[in-house]
Amino acid sequence: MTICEENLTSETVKQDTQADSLLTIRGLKISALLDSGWGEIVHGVDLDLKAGEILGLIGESGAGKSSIGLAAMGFARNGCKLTEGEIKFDGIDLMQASEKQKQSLRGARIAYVAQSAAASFNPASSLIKQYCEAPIKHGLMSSESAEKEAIELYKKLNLPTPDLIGFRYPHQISGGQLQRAMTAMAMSCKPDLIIFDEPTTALDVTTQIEVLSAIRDIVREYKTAAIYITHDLAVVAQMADRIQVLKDGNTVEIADTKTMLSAPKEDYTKSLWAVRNINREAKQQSVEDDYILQLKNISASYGNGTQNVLHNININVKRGQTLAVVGESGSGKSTTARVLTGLLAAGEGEILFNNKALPLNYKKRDKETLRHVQMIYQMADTALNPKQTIGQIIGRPLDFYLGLKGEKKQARIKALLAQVDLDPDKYISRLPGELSGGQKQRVSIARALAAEPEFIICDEVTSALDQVVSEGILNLLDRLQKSLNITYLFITHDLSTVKAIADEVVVMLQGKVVEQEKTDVLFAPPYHEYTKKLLSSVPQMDPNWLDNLLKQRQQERNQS
Amino acid sequence: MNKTKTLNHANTLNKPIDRRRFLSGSLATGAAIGASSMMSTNLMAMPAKKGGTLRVGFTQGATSDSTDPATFNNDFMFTYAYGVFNNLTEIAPDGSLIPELALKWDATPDAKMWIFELRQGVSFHDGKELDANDVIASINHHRGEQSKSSAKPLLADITSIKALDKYTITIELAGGNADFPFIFSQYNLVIHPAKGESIDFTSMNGTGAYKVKQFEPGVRALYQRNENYWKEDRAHLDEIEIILISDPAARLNALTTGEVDLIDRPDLKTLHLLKRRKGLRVEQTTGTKHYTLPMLSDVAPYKDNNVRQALKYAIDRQEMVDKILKGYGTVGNDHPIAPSMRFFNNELKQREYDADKSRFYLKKAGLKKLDIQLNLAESAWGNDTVNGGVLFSETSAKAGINIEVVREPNDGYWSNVWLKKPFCASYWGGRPTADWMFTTAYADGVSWNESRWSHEKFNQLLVAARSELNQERRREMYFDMQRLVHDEGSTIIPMFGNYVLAMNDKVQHGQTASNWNLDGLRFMERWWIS
Amino acid sequence: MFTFLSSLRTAPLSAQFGILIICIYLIAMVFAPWIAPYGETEILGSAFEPWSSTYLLGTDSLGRDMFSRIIYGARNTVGIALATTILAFLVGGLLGIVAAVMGGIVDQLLSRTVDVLMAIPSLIFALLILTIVGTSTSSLILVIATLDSTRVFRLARSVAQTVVVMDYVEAARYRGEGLWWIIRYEVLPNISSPLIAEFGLRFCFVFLFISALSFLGLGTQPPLADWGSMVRDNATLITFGDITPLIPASAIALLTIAINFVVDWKLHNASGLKDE
Amino acid sequence: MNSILLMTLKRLSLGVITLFVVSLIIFSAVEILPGDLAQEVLGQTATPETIAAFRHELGLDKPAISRYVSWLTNMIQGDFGHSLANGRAISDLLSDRFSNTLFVAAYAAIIAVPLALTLGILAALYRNSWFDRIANITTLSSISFPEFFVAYILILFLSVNNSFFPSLANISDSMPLSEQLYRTILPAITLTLVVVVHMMRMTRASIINVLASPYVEMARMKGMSPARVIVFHALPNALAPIINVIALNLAYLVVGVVVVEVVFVYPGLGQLLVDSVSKRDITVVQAASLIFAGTFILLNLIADILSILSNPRLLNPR
Repeated sequence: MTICEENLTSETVKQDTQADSLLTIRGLKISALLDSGWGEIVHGVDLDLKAGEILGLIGESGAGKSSIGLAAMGFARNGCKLTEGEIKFDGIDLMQASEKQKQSLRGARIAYVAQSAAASFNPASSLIKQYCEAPIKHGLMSSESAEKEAIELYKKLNLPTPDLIGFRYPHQISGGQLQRAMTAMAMSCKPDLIIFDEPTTALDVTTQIEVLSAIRDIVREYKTAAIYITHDLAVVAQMADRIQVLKDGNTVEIADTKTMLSAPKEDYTKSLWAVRNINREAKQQSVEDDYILQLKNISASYGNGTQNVLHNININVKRGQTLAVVGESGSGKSTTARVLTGLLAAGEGEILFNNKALPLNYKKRDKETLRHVQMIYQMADTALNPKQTIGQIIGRPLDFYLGLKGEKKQARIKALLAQVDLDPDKYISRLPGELSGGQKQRVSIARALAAEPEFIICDEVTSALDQVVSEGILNLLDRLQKSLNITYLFITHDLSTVKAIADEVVVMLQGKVVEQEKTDVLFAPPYHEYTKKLLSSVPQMDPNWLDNLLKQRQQERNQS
Repeated sequence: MNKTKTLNHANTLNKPIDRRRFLSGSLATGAAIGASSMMSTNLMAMPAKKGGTLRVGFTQGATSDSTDPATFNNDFMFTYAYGVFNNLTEIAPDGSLIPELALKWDATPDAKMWIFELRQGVSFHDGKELDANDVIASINHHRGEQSKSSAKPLLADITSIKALDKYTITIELAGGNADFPFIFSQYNLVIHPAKGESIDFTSMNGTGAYKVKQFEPGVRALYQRNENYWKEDRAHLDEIEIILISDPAARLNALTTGEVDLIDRPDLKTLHLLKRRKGLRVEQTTGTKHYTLPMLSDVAPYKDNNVRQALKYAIDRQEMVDKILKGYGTVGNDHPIAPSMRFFNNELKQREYDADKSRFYLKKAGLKKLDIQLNLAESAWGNDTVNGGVLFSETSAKAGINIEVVREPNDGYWSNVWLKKPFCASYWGGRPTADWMFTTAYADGVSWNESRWSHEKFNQLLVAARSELNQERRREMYFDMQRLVHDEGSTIIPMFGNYVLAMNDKVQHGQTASNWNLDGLRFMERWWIS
Repeated sequence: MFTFLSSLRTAPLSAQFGILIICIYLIAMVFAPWIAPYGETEILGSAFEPWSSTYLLGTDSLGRDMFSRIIYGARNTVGIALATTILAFLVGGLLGIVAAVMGGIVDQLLSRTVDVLMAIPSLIFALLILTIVGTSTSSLILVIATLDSTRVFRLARSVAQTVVVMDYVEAARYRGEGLWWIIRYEVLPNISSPLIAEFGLRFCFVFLFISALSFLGLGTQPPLADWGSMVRDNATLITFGDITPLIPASAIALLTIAINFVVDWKLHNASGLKDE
Repeated sequence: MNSILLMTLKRLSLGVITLFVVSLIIFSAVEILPGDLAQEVLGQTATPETIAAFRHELGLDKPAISRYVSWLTNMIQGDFGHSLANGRAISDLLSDRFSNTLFVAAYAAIIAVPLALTLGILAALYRNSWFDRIANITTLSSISFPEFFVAYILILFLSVNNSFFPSLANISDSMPLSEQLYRTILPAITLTLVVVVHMMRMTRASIINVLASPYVEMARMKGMSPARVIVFHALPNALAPIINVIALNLAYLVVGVVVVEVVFVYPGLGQLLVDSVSKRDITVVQAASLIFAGTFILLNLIADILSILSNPRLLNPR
């Protein structure tokens, strides 16, 4: 119903804006090669974009937003094909256009910024060479003038040492800088349209801000139209003029940003909005110094002591509680988890578990200790053996630690699956590859639970998941903690997750603990300086948040 | 000296040697091996032409080849020996023994004491003149404790060698040997210049028809005519290039593409196709080369002559000749004397394949069936050795003898299998005389007695015949020996192989010798191109 | 098996063709005595009879039926090559994974040993060993398998190294699992596809190696019909344009191509590229 | 750059150890071989006395260990020694043969490597097209035929039926280079056919392997032509495995060509080695094996260095 209405409205919009309409998509259908053969993943989507306009495409994974974004270039990934519909870019029908024609458009008039700049830059050539490739090959510029412009753009995008940075290789510069360099590359031919495909998803919150502002400024300056694809509402709120919400290959709702944020019409859109606010019942405070785990003066290093990554860490975890460790990438939070498990033997210090010192190397720990400290990994994809069925994966700890066999084991596996809200009969004989990301993470949790541990380390368990899904996981973990009295060490970079689940928080920076505090204390002023920066960098739904924040930071800088 | 009686003298003393004389030369008491049978076409006594280069593709030769005459063991070195050097005696194409560096020789009646008179005025390539010292040094190189020469056993009977003067030497033997001068035609016994007590073999300096221009063992050799060669009507070619081509197909290709003029051991399988090519021809010489299957006579079940007889009847000789030699050979009769040789026993009935007889002998040995192993390698019979074994096993199976054919590595065959495994394959190039052949491989206790066969009567006859000067009695003795080997010997000799050569029509020659391949290995000085 | 068959239905034509050829070979291998008109070593008539209804492909130099020998040749040739390749993969693959999983001194020791073995020219090494131990079928298989296992070791080690760093392997280690479990259940199933691909090529190289050995007189034992030696035996005929040796050679070639078609398909599936 | 130097040094010293072990293995293997030089040279004509005399002359009657040690001490001093069989200096003997081997290996490599790369790139570019398939089938067929057979077929067509090229690769130092190249063209083509497929398939496979990576997609998004995408974006990142396979095949060209040498009667090191093994000429076997092993080690080292050079990640650390 609604979709039809939307179609009607966009139809009228199209007529109104025939003159400055840059891109129109009508009834686009995309099919993909799935395990069972070709299947439709986008079911007739319309899209309109005026010159200079920024459209936000938002949806969870599987919504088809990336495929639609690419279709705007007349491009379909390997194993995908554009089956039906009309894609008109500046009057050119991209569905009918020849490969040659499309080639001449891509890069020159329509450019693309990929999610992971680190993966999307050719590792074998320097940034500026890759920048110049499109303008030269499209015959727009000589190599000298292209290089000159590149440096100019690097300057505008606030890249450090703009004269030199282009001559470096992709692996030599940081993720945030790379993402800006990629934006520069997309701008190299002054295109009419840029497609941003989740450009900041892989970045830390603090770097995300720099990139967001850089992108926004440059797009505005050159009046380039853009399609901004993301799953993060707060981010899109800062960038887009208009937002189009997608779900399972269909358009749910289209509206301008302000309307969409303040008055979403559809239930689905509302549910997306709602996810942002998790509230959790406060836990009973446990006995003040009943510590299940203590890290004392831990220092650790990689590579035979050459790279010191942890410096004199002290962390105490209370029984039955959740301790979150937060920090940017490189802060040493994951290393802390590895030291705790003994997978990386600490160079110095002491680990007390139930007030007993643990051997620093896991190989020296007994089976019982290993059983009691379990770990859940960030990437369920790599943490589950793709060649073992779910039943085998969960069954192994049962067999290995508890000696369960046969019927008893099967029954326990099913019980565990039920405990993590997966239908036992449906999933027990499946392979991980047949499961979604959230389901895989549930299997990981079930595997950890199977050992009947006292303590579980959760290493960024939700950071690879969509918001709705990760909310489910967090709720599950919370429920399990209450019923089984398990202690969690929760490693994350996402402050909203921390807020949602943690009783206490440890903030880490460059291998040191900045502060350890109760959650409510941490999230209330007065803040530690670094904590404050972290907190303020979390995007807010307010479309003006980014402007305000930047203004505020500018002022602070001026003051100091 | 006056006691010596002329046993053996050539009729060409002091006269220039010409080729025609060899062809028609009267044989005083000369021991003829027998005329070779040439089966090629255009063999007319055309006058030899001088000049040109002959390129030859050879099978045998190795990088490890040494110019030390003690270790000559393949065609590459044999032809080097006969091409660059001379011997005391030479076997003529008709099989008779003729003088080479020795002008004439005499012996005492018991054939124990021999005197050789050397040719005068012969010089080495470096100009030095040949004398008795060189000859004695060259012979002594193969004698004595320190010698590693393969000719050592041949000279074992010599008790002393002395120079009477610059051109005469005397040799004393432990026992009489009427065929003694034949030995000096052997390729090892080529005459090198003396160097102190020993000889200088590294400078490749001989008295022969060709000088070495380039010599790379295992690869090639290039020879240039010795313009001062002492023989007349020999050494027709300006240059001879010998290239080692061990792969049969490559050899064939080289000949068909004209990169060589002559190849040895052509692949028999394809000879019928080769003959059809224009400008190419195949020549074969029936010689003394024979294939053997020795059974160790002191190992069960071969201790029992009945078993040996059973096996001798279980082999289909004609099929063997047809399929393994592709017809380029004749059937053997379980003794090593070739039909072309003096004293060949032509009264002995040819043994045929007879499964019933074989079974009869098997029964006589108290056996119903027999399971044995036959170990072979291509070193023994050439490319088709293994097929020969397979063929044997197929025919013997019908007589209740189960032969398991075991293919051994070529490499190490002679040290690892031959003389060690109870039943294996071997071959003999043949020896110019019956005595030489029997002494080498059938006499009791000699190291090459490949079947370890020991027969009292045979051994007595062998010694007696050696110094027997009455030709009739001698003939009878050799006939008896052949019969003994045929009936009681421990070696199956299924066939005699022809020497086969393939060449283009430019290659010309006179009558060819049959004692070795390649015109008695002397093609270098005898052949020419048109 | 069922999933294999169903995936076969969607396989490209070339892979289907490959499977068909492999099946034909397997049938020839298993049912040789029933398919072949004559015995493997039976001498029937004179040598080199032409092609006729009695002797489909004529006879060989001993008068044995060529067609029957080709059929039986499948057994010996493919059988030996298969046994050799499987053995090489068992030994090399296992040790390669062990080296990758255990790392450290074990890895160093195994890798250096393999370096040494690989540095010795394989043909010479085979020549030496086979001369020492003799060329029975079993020693032929053992020697070539040993030489080939060094190559398999390298591959298995390098692909296993990419798997060993995966979280699920770490999880298994951390659980306290033993070496065998990690090898058998965590690593092996995940490196099977590059190993299978290598299996295809290795299998062919074994053919070639055996025929090179038979060129040097060290091939299979007579009177076994084996394609490599059949090519070798009749090779001189090619000089005269006689195609006899082409038949066993093509038999090898066809199988090589068929196997690699299947391997290519498997590889393509594994590469994640979904081209039409 | 320093890390490369360090690695090179480390690998070279490892290589020396490897060579030492190889020499030990080869020595013991030849020792275990039935028969020795005396027996093999005298062959069927040997008698116990002549063999004993020959052994004594060559010093083969000394214990194996002392022979090995004296060989090793000479070797360390750079003295390869002399051939036991005919006393020729091994350094002379080998330098000729080895330069021949290198000559034809280089010849084949100059044809094969660019050909394999080109075919591989084209096959990746037009993957699953008729071109890909035909290239695939023909190259696969060419390795499914035994080397000697490929050689015979080439000889049949190019030498016997049409006399384009000589069937014997009979060269000498005195020939001009063009003549040498002409005479060795058939072995070079044969070797090319033997090695090209492996390299081509690896080129194709590793290019296709990176085609799914985001930077290749990015290049296409920039509107680059398929050819440019493959040559400038995919290939440079797929080089490491290709280089490794090329190194392996070059090693094969040097080390594994005995059969081709035999068929074309080309006096290379391989044939010398086989000859010497069969004659148990242990000093020659040792020296030739070491040269082969050294070649293999060096080529692998070079491949690894090139792989590093081709990877800016390793070449330009952060």
